[in-house]
This record gives sequence, C-alpha cells and structure tokens, in this order.
Amino acid sequence: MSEAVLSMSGLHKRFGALQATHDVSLDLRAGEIHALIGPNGAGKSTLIAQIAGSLRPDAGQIHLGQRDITALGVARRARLGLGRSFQVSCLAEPLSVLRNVMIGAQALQGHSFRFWRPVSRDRSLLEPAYEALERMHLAHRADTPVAALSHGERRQVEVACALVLEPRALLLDEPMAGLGPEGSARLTELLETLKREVPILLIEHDMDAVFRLADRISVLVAGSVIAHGDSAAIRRDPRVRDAYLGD
Amino acid sequence: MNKLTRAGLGLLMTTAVATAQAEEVRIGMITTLSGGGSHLGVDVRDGFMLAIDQADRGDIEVLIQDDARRPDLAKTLSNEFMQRDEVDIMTGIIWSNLAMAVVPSVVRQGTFYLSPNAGPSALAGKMCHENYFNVAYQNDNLHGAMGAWMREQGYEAPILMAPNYPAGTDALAGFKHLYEGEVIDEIYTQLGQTDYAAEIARIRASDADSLFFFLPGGMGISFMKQWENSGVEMPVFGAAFSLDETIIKAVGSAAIGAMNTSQWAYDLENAANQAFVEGFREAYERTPTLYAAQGYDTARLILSALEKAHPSDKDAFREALREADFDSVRGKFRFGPNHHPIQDIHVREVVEGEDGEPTNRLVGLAVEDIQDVYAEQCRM
Amino acid sequence: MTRLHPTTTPAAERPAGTNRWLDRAHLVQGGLLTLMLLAPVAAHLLGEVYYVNLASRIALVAMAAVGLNLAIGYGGMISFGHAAYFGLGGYVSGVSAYHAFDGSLVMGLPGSDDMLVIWLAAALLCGLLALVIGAISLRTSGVYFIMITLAFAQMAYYFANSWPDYGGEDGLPIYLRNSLPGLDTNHALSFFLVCFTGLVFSLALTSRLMKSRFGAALSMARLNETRLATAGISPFPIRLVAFVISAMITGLAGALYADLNGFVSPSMLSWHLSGELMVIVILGGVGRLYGPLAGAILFVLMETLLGGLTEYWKFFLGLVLLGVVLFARQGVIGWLAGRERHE
Amino acid sequence: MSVTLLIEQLINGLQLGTMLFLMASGLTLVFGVMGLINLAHGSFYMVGAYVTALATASTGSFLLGLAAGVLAAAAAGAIVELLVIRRLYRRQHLDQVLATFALILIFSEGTRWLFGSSPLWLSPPEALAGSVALPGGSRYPVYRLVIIAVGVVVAAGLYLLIAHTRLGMRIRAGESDREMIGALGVNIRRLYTLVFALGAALAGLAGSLVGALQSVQVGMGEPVLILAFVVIVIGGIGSIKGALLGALLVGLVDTLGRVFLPALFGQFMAPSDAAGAGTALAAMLIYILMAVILAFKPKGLFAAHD
Repeated sequence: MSEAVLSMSGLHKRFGALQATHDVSLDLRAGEIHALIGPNGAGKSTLIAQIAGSLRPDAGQIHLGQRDITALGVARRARLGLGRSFQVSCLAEPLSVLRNVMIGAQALQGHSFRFWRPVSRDRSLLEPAYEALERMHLAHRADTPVAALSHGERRQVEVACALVLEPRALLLDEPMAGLGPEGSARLTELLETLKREVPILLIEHDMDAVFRLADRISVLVAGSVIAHGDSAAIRRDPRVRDAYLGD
Repeated sequence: MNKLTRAGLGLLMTTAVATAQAEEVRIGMITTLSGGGSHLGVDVRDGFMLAIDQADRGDIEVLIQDDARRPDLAKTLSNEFMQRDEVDIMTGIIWSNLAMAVVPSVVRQGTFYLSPNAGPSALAGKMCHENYFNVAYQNDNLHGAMGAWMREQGYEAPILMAPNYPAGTDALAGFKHLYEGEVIDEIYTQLGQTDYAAEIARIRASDADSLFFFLPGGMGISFMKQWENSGVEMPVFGAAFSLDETIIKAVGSAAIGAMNTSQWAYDLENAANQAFVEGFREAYERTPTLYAAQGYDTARLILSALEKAHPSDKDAFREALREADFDSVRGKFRFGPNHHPIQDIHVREVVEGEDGEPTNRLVGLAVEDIQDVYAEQCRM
Repeated sequence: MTRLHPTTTPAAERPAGTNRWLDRAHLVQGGLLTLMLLAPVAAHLLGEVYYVNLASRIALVAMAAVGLNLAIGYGGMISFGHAAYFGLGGYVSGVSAYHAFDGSLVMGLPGSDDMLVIWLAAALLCGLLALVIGAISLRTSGVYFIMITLAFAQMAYYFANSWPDYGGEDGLPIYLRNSLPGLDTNHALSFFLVCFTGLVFSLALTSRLMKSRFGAALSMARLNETRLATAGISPFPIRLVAFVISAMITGLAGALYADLNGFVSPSMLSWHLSGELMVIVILGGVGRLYGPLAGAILFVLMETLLGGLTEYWKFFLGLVLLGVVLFARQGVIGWLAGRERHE
Repeated sequence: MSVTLLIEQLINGLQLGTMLFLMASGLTLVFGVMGLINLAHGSFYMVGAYVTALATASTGSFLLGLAAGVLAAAAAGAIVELLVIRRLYRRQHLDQVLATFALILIFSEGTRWLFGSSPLWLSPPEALAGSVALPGGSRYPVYRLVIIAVGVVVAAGLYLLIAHTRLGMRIRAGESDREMIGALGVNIRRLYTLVFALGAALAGLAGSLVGALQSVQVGMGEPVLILAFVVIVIGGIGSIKGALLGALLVGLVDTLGRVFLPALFGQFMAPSDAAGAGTALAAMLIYILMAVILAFKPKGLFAAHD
C-alpha cells in the first residue's frame, strides 16, 4: 500500500448549531482517484474549503506528504503542490485563457515581486502555460478572453490552471458538471492518464463517471463519512442507498 | 479670451468697461464667492464695486475670480492675474491661510496687494513688505481691544474660547495681551465644529464671570443658537467676525445682548459712512457688514492713490497709498510703519432693531489708535 | 513533450492587419502627451507664462492621479485617502526648504533645498506611511476600505491643522523654489519640463509595472482574488506593495506641487483633495493608463475656465461630471480612444 | 470634574449620537437595500434645513416648517432617484461616487444660486426654547432632549417598519438577495424609489431638527456626511442596529474626548499647549476609533451582510 499524498484526520467544523464537518478522516494515495460523493447539503463544500485552506477546521489535521498544512493559507498550500478546480468557474473573465493559466506558472517560480520584465515575452511562463493548455486540448483558445468561452471550455481551463502548478495532489470539484457527453468522455480519458502522475480527489455528482473512474469512494452524509470502499462495495452499501434515495 | 467674460457675467453691469485709455488700471480680485463662508467674499466684492461705481471712472477694470476658499486655487488665480492679465493691483482675499499662500509671492514680484480682510500676524511682522497694505486690521486688533474694554468694565474672570488653528490661538493671545489679567480657562474647539454642547457645559461649570469667544462664520451662528438654548446666564463678548450683521440675522434673538468690537459700525457718524451705508442699502437692499465697509475702503484708498499716481510708477503710487488720503468710513484712518492701520476700535451691542430683527448698535470706544504689536518686527 | 508555441508572442498583442502604433488608442494617447508638451512650449514662446504654470499644474495633478489610478484602477483598492500622501509629499518639500532656509535641524537632520534630496525623502516617507496604513487598511475591503483610508487621511489633516510648528492651518510658504542641479527651476518652462518628466516617468513606470509579473499578479488580485490565491500567490503582499508604490508616485507629485505653488497647507491633506483626485481618475477612465491625464486636463481646465465665466461655476461642473458618468461610461479616455483591449 | 458635569456630558454625547443616527440610518438603509454609496445624502440634510428655515419664517410655525422640510427632502430624494440614481444601481461603486459627488456640487451651488450666500435664520420653537433642571442642579436645554426623543422614536419606528410591515419585509428581502425580490413579483423600481425617498426624508428630518441649533448654510451637509459614513462603517454597513450603536459610540467618544483630552494633557503639559494638543487629538479621536475597530473587525461591529 502506497503512502498517502494528502491526508486528513479528525476534521471538525461547526457553524453555530450546525455541525458541518464531523470527524472526517480521508487520505489520497499516489496513483489513485479517490472520489468523494454525497447528497446536497452533506458538507462537501465545507470540507473542500478546509482542504484548500479557505476555511480553518475547528479540530483535526491536514497533511500534504509529511507536512502539516493545517495552519497554512490557500496560497501557501497551492505553492506546496495542492492544485484545485472550482465547482463554479473561478477565472478572471476579461483576461485571456493564457493569462489565467500563466499566473500559476508564475507562482511556481518564486515570488512575484518582479517589476520589470514583461510577462508577454517571458518564455519560462509561456511554455508551461501552453503545455498545460495543450494537455486540455485548448491551445487554440489561448488568446480568447475567458468571458467568450463555453461552459465546458471554462472547466477545462480550470483544470489547466491546476495542472500548471505541477501539483502533488489535485482537488477537482465537480469537473464534469455542464460538460456534454463528448466533453465528459474526453475529461474522463484525461483523468485516467493524469492519475498516474498526480493523485486526484474528485468531488463529483455524475455517478457514472465516479463509478467508472474512482479507485476508492467515500460517502459524506451530514458532515460524516458513512461509507468507504471501492465502487462495487459502495454500490452494495445499504446506508448509501438510504442516504441517496431517502432524500 | 474676452476680458469682460473673465470679469464675470454677473458683473457686466457693474464693471467699468475698459476704454481705450493709455493709463488704464487693472485690478484683480480673488475672493470667496462659493461654498461655506462665501457671504464674506460677496460683501467685500459688493462694497468694493460700490466705491468703483460711485467713482464713475472709465479707466479702471476689475477682474473678479472665486477662490472657493482653497489655497491652491487662490494661488493659481493669482498667477493668472499676474502673468496673463498683468494686473497692477490685487485684492480680495478673505482668509488668512489663503493670504499666506498668495500675498508673499505677489508682492515680491512687484504687484501691489491691498488686503480687505485677512491680516495674519506674519504679514504684519517678519514678512511685511512695501507693496503690501492691509486696509482692514491686523487680526489681533479687535480681540485685543475687547480685552482692554472688558478689563475697563471690571470683568475679572473671563473664560476664552476659539477654534484650534492659528487665527484662533492668535485671537486669544491678542485678547490676553491687552486684557493683562488672569483668565479662568481657555477652550479650544475644532475648526468647523457644529456642536458646542460639551463646551457650553464646561463654561457653565466654570467660575467665569464672562465669556469671550472667537468663532467666525457658521461656527459663531451654531454656537450662539446653542448658547441661548442652554440657559447659561453669562455676558458674552466677541469680535465683529463672530457677530456681523449677516450672522446675527441668522442667529436671531439669541444674539441680543452680545457685545463685540469692530473698527467700523454702520451707525458711526461721519459723512463718508452715511454715503456708504445709504449707497449700499440702495444698491444691494441690505445693511452692509464690516466686510463690505472694508471692501469699500479698500477701493476708496486705491482711488485716492490713483489721483496722485499710476501704479506703474511704483514708488509714487506706494507713497500715495501710504498717505491714506481718503475719507474712511471709519472716520480716522492712517497706516503704521508696517502698512497696517492705526485706528479706533469701537464696541457694539446686538440689540433688537426697528424691524424686530437683531442689529448692532454702537456703544462706545474700546481703544483709541490701536496698533498691532508685530509692527516692531517689520523691517521694510 | 510537445512545445507548440514556444517563441511566438500572443496574437492578442498584435491585432491582425493593424500597425499597433497607428490604432485609435495609441493616436489618442500620443496626442494627449504631445499636446501636454507642446502647448506650454507654445505658450512660452508667446510669452504667456501663466499657461506654462497652468500646464505644470495639470501635469502634477495628473501625476498624482496616475499614482491613485495604480491603486484604484489596477489594484482595485479604492483609496479615499490619497491626499495623505499628496500632502505629506508637499510637507516634505515645505519643511525641508524651511529648515534649509533658516539653517535649523529637523529631527537631527539639516533641511535641504535640493529637489533630488527632497524627492527621495518624500518618496521614502510616503512609502513608509502607506506601508503602515496599507497594512492595516488592506485587512478590510469594499466600502470599509474606502472609509478606513479616509480615516487615516483625516487624522493627518487634523494633525497638520493643529500643529503650530509649521504654520498649522495657515500653511507653510516656500520662499525660494527648491533647486535642481544644472537647471533654473524658477524658470516656468524649465519647471514645467521637470513636472512633465515626472508625469511621463509615472506613466512609463505604471505601464511597465503592469506588464510585469507583479502587474499580472496585481491584475489577478483585482479581477479574481481566489484565482490568484489558488495559483499560489497571496494577494495581500501584492496589494500592499502596489499601494505603497501608488502612494510614492502621488507623494512625489505632492512634493512638486508644493514647489509649484510655493506653498503647502493642510488643504493638500483634506478629504476634498482625496475626492478630487478620485473624481479625476473616474472622469478620465478607471484603470486606463492615460485616463488620469485626460481627467486632469478636463478637470483643471473646467475649474479655471468655468470659474472665470460665472460665480456658480461649480454648479455647471457638477452637471458636466454627471453627464460624463451617465453617458460616457468608460470615462473621457474610453470615449476618445474606445474600449479597452485585454490581453 | 463633578458627577453632575459628567452626567451632563454623557447626555451631550447621547444627543450628538442621536443626531448622527438620524443621518446614518438613511445612509445605511440605502446602502443595505440598493448597494448604493450616496455621497449626496448630506444634500438632503441641507434641503431639509433650508426648507424648514424658509417655511418657518413664512408661516411662523416651526412644526409646519419641520413637516415641509421633511417632505421636501423626501421629494428631492424621489426626484433624484428617478432622474439619476436608478441608472447607477448596476454600476460600480466608483461611478456612484462620481455621480453623487456631482450631485453635491449641483445641490450646494443650486441652493446658493436660489437663496444666496448668507446663512438663514432658524430657531427652536418658543415652547421648546428653555432648559430644564437636571438632578444635581445643572440645567439642560429642552430642545436637545426633544432631539433625543425624536431619535428614539425614529429608531423604534424603523425597527417596527422593518420587522413588522410588508415594506419592511421587502426591504429585508432586498438586503439579503436583490435578484430574489424581483422574482417575488415586487415592483422593485418603486421599492427602490420609496426606500431612497425614505432615506432622504430621514436626512431631511435630521437637517430640520439640527438646523435650529446650527448654522443653516450652504455646505452644512458635508461634515455631517463624513461623520455619518464613519458611523455606518463602525456599525457595519446596512445594519440599522449597527448605525444606532455606531452613532451613540461616535457621539460619546467625540464629546468625552473633547472634554477630557485637554484636561488629561494638562496633567503633564503647560495649560495652553495642553489645550491645543488635547483638542488636536480629540479631533482625530473618532477616526482613530474607526481605524482601530476596522483593524480588528474588518466588517464593522454588526455587519448585516458581506
């Protein structure tokens, strides 16, 4: 069994009376896709926010490799190799696709207090950005403003933005949402190859994609992980059926 | 650009139209015509233009600009007058801080400046200049005179109040200089403050037998209204800046009984003053304030000097100004060595006028021939 | 691994079929700068010193607004307190000249009437002040940021107003314009050229800055803070540094402005001035490099021309501003040069 | 300092606070519902004071004047909303700042054009002109107590309006979700006009009441506008409760600072220096208060929403 790249243990988060995260422990191992599913309101968003660093857990730890990142901010976690995409597209609309991706390459090369050299001629930024777009089959849209992209294309840009960080772990929040069947198929194919380079924590609504892709699945209900296992085990688990059908 | 347009559309009727005379005189007036405190500038302008109109000379052109009470704008306008319009004489500034921004460089560059109001101590002392004349007063004059008068009247424990800015601290220093006795306390307020409840409570709680305050413009109006309301029984003294005709009209009955010092009063008995007050009332349908009187005197001083010399002959014109050979509306008027007035300061009381509105009435003489203390520092 | 576009520059920088120096935006920008330079030279040749000084004033107000535009337009930090830096720059100039004039010391240091020394001091002090103010203010956002920057400027204003050593509300005159080695700064056109250089410098700096990695990060901080953080760059230090640079540019303009007027007073620190700079930036076009210049030309000219026409000039100024905001939505520069292109 | 004086100063602070609340409540309401930064709020304050002064002078009745002032401010608010403000809701804050700044210029100079530069006369009505005895022997102006009472009534009225009426429900809906109330079938344009006019009326009420104690002149709205912004930022923008507490806090801190700081500095400085330094610090005090509060609570004390 390979070592965990990303691991959470005993995460708790409470908003007033609402226990949004209750004693959640998960890990992500090299070479796998670990899917996190759960009905609406199960606390997925809160959990992602804690992993990404925009929300502090009340208790528990998060490790990236050996390092405890519980107290670090979003930007530090990203620099340490935690890449993520957003459920609702989170890009700078007026800027070109290329500029959105380049900013990640820039972060990777140390601090941004470089005031003189124009980025538009900076090959050390352009090359990795094009490379990431290439992998998402988006190089031809590099100069298009994000505002002019289709919904599916934006999701692809999101993933490209995460890839350019050369991440050690990827956190993808519903990447399939709104993609047509063709787009979904292409993304599925990509994730299959990608997981060999970087393990993926996949939050996804599309159950077909989850059962096809995921090596392991965790089910989150009302803030707690109620089931855990491979797709076959999860399909059989009565508690999961309850949680989904009992709604 | 057309010079007449520049002089201001509103003034077309009153500005003498420039005629093709060789010896034309051009006067630039920078004053406050918009925003808070603009009634002072309007009065100076109206008094000044009344005298110019009465003189009925075809060779004087007056250019008027609004400084909006901003030092940097006043500075720009003074450049405009000097460098573009090449005026011979400048005048009009109301506020000390604007005068400090404009006057030193104007007079250094050889243009005459006659102040119709602002009289900061620096310009009377260390920074005095041969081309600078103050036709109003040095700022301390009225405060000092009130100090002297209150002492004479037997007040033993005055409490003083002024805004915390140079004119305010100067005012209290001027008062104490001639009062010469101990004061109970000095209260400094904020510039532009509108609520004085806290200060009034402090005054009420003190053992003072009288209040001397300096709060020009809107500050004075707010204070007087709140003072009457508070029910404190204590005689109130000030300088005319805090109790001019415009201000007491806005304050209403609350102003009645307040005493103030002024170098001029509309009921001073002399021929020049009668002509002025009547003429002003006729032209503008209101009773002039001391600012109007100062504007009027400034214009009359210029006119008297123009009889003797043209401003291009600087030495002769300066000499003519220094002689102050005109009938001032305040009666006696002459310049001290620092080109600031040596004049009588009168005491006025706010009373109910015939129309039921408050008005100032002359009560007596506070100090005869007052001269500012800064004159000794002046090296001309 | 495939490298498809390793050497090409993005096409968005070169719109197909147009020479980039001949499109409308560049013509307008070049035209504004040329006008800004040639009009005072012409005025000088005609002996109209006043217009040369007016041009200096426009150049400096524009430079201060260029500084503010870096914060507001490029950084998305709506500062309502840039008068603090404009005024501090002015006071550095005034106080230094004051001590140079009478030979006394200020905090153990002699005064200086050398503009180079003054500029350095003004930039450093404004930067330091902005570092402190920014570090506290940038914890807030939106209207809170607007108001906290105003609060700090108001503190500076009241402090200057009631500090008697340098004249308080009366202000501090600069009797002799500060000097610059090898140049007669009292000569109106020479001084204008100094101001114009300052303006061009601030424009060039902003332009270069916004094309750099720092600029890319700052743009992203304004457009999408979360994207920037997710990419691994903390927005706070980027914003703070931009805020400091912005304050330094505005402070330098203030130092020169005090020299132009021969005078510095607390009115340079007042909220009216902060508001005026903000109005100039919006009037010209927020986040457009040449917006502040267009705004300053229009604003200062209206102020001087309308003021000569009618006593109620501010009424008409208000109408014009309202017209611009309602009908010219990209500001003057947007109206002249068209919509902005993003790369 | 005696206890009586301290009590009197506390009432003074309370009274200043109520005045500020009248201004700030309208400002915060307009921001909360429409997300609009309205610099011209001070102009409605001025309109209220001017119309009250003119109407009181011509009718002889302060009460009629007051009613006229409030109505005029509300009408001015409605007209401005219809002509200008409603084009600004979807625009950036910066455009709102420029447009409402322009409105200040138009209102101020327009007023001066119509009514001249001289301040106008306005006094409290005879019936409220006197003072009453405070426990401890000091006296306090009746009119200032009336202002406190009006402030309390307005605060209670706003609470009832927002918590218990249909209009209030729509206002609350508008605060939490601007898209949603359109979907609820509420005539959103009319609601916005109404709320803006209500805000203007509150400013006009403040101007009318305070005009009897202060100088009624052009530009009188600007200093109080800045203070009102300080108040709503401290309280948390959009929150009426925050505006109330912020106003009382600012009123008390400002009043007590003006009273105590000069005395405090007098402990270790020469009296005349102490008065100057103490007053200077007192002038900065509320801004220091605001900076400190925002440094620790970046969204004010009672932020209604983000």
